Amino acid sequence: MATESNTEKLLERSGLSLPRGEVYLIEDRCKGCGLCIAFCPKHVLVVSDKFNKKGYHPPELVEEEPVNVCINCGFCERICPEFAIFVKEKKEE
Amino acid sequence: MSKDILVGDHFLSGDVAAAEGAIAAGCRFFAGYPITPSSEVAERMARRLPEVGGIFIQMEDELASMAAILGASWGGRKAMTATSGPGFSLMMENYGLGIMTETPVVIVNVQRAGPSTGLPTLLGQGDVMQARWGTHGSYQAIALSPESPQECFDMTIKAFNLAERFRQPVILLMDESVGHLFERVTIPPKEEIEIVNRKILKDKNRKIYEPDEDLVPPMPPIGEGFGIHVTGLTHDERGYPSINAETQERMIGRINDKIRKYADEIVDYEEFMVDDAEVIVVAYGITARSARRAVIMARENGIKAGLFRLKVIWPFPSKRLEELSDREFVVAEVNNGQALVEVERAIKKRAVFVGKMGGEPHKPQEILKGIEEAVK
Amino acid sequence: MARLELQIGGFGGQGVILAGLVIARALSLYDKKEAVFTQAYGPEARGGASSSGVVIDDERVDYPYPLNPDILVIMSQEAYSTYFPRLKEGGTLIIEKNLVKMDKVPEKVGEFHSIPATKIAEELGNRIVANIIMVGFITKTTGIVSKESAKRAVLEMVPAKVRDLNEKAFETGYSYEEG
Amino acid sequence: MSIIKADTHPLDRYLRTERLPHVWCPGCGIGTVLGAYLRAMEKIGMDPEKSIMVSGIGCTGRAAGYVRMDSFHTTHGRAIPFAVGLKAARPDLNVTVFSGDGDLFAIGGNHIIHAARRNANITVVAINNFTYGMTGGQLAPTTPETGITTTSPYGNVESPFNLAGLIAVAGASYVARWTSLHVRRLEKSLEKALKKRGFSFVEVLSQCPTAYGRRNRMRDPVDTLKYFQKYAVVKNHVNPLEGVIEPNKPFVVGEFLDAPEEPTFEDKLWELTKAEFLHTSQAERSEWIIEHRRHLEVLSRIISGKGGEE
Repeated sequence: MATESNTEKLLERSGLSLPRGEVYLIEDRCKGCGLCIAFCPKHVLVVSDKFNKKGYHPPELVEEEPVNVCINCGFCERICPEFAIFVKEKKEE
Repeated sequence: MSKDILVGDHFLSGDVAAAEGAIAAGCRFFAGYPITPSSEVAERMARRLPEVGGIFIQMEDELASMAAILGASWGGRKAMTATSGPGFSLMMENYGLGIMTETPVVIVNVQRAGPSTGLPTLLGQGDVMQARWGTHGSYQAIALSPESPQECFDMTIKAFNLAERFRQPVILLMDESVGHLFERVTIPPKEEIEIVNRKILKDKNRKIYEPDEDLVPPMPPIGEGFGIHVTGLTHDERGYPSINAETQERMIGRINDKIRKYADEIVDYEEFMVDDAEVIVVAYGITARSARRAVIMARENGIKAGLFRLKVIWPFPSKRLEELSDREFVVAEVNNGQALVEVERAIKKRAVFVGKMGGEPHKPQEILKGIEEAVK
Repeated sequence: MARLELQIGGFGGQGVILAGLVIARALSLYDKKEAVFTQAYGPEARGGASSSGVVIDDERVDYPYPLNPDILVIMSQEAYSTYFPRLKEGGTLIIEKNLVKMDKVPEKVGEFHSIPATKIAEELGNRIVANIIMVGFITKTTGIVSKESAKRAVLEMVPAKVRDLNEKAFETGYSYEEG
Repeated sequence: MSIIKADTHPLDRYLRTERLPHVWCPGCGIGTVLGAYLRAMEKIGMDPEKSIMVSGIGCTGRAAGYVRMDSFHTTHGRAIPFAVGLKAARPDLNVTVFSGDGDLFAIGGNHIIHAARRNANITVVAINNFTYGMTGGQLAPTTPETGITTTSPYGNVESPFNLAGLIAVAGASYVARWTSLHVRRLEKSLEKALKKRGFSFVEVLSQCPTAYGRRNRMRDPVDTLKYFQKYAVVKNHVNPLEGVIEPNKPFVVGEFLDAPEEPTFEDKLWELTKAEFLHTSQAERSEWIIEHRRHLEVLSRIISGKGGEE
């Protein structure tokens, strides 16, 4: 969504680092609708090849630095109708 | 003096007496839609409920009225609505929800003549079968039929007690004549009025539709962390939808059985000069008063007649009628033969039927003619 | 006293409903009789006709409507045509003198009374109390209800601000001398 | 890095997890909106033990069955009057009606306008997916003109309701419209709606890929959301009557109405039961009613888009 990318640009310009997130999935709740994949502003999710218990393809992560990284925006968590996917802020090691 | 029970003698119409009975029973919520000839119930409740800490709402229609009293009942209040035929038809939808979700409420139906708008201001008794079978599906109805303002008062209390005991909507099946006639009503002191309150579920770990031995589950309170789910769908003991034949058999079976098991206790009738009667008139509501006069007139003419008055119409007193089935029977009602069907089923033979299409009660002579025909 | 039926007929606005209700209430609550009040309906309910019935008994009243009134109070010509045939043989007929015209008192009437209630009411200042004048007159002439009870019921059932007027109306009707 | 397997979700404490997955089709927006509702609840610290959800019939009507709070799944169209009765009886509880467009505006249309008129203190979340999903995709009072449904196979010749506009003029205190794509704004709006004393209404346009999208060139749930992305124009406090939705044209989302708080229906009902109210004269009672009436001229200014300030 527009809001997220603006924030990102602003942060980049101001020299601040973006937060990083970790993506969690309750695999068997997923119905493979693809909304999280389609609307992730950083495109970190793709359809996986595997099937879950119900025969759906859950999403999987393709983190490719520096562009396709989870920024913990939480949009996938919010758009998911299944209460299946969520993110947590990644603590710096 | 406490305002909730107006102890003493009053000269009231049946409609107003029913409203006072409700308040005496502890009713503190009324939602309704004006309709002749029941509007006086709503008007009395509108005036009286605020005085006793109760809420009155005039809803946008009868569908809403019925839904609102179910909501209020789950909110912990004893709740009632009042209507007449056209409104009763609209209420059937959520009457069914009340049966399915086991929600105690009272519906007063002051019958007028139908079908449809019919005779808005005039008598009918044509809702007897609708009171039994009005909503879809299989269930057991409870319907009471008063013949006087005193009984309107007493039976409204009884209707609430039955509703609370069995957790189901109970119908007070009045009629225009009884609703509009005025008579003395004696309101006893509070301590002389028997009040039954619903069993309240206390154990949060217990499933909300798990019945006690009497087949009635205690009602869970809301707003106290029970996290209940209540649905009109067929549901399991947790209250969750369970759309299959097995659950339907078990849950709807119990909803029927909880009434069937105690039907003998619920059944109520009056026998007037029945002991030695050769012919028995079955009647209820205003018709019973015409029939009582007819019975007296018949006795004066040398016919041993008696009156069997239905005080509770549903469940029907089939057992007792069967015991009396060696007598001749007359059924009088202001419809085309509704209680008649049940009477004939119980006595296993034909009865003389004295029906009227509505508009006015039977003249005693009309029923007397039926009595004479029966003993011929 | 066995079953006794009183019917009051007139047209809308004359207060025949209140008149019947007052008498029934007085009988039921203060004279401790069994009394039922009904508003009669049927074809005569159309065209503005209005009627109330009071049935009195020692025991509980069964059929609550007047069948053949023992006492018939008539306040309009139309009500006379409708109800007079129902008057019991030998029964009492009471009429509003100026509003009901008859050549002679019919034979089946056992007792006859008349009062110009509306005119008296106008003289008292408001024709609306004609019905209460009639209640006072019924109380006096029939004796079916005690004066104290009837008066008490009147005072209870009328609005406070017209209580005095109604009391006067009742007393005037009660002491009216036919002549 | 790969996705981390989890067994529980942050919203699970608000959900009857034993009943998940829910009945809604893959990609259906109802779950998304329900999530937004629960997050809003969490954000404002609304106690689920003191909160009631009432639903009617239909796909959205199933929502009440998934929330871990006292919940009622009532009859078709009657969620609102059930909730009005319950709230009047128990003003101490938070009452939300969560239901669909057909349930609330076709069969239940009369009830919702009256609840708004009364300013009943309930929150109504109306999911508008333009169709009857549960019965297989029939014409709804919200189906866009030309929309193909199983009962408008040649295209819808009726005009749909403008839900937000209708409820604003009926007398609600808070009215907003969002889509299932505008999840963050929806969440914020729901927070306001839940906190608002008085009738609050949030319409959420949502996708029904199975029953509506499939017949209207939006087979994939993503298609409908892309449509929302393309045509939704965020605007606050516009005249609600400008909220008409036409196919393939921009439509307004945002907060339509946020009226000043006034005594609610329940406040007034309960005032009637107080001895001090009953024992005053009729003139004094009338005065109280006038004093506490709804400021209709203010409401009318807000509704006309001219703002509510004096």
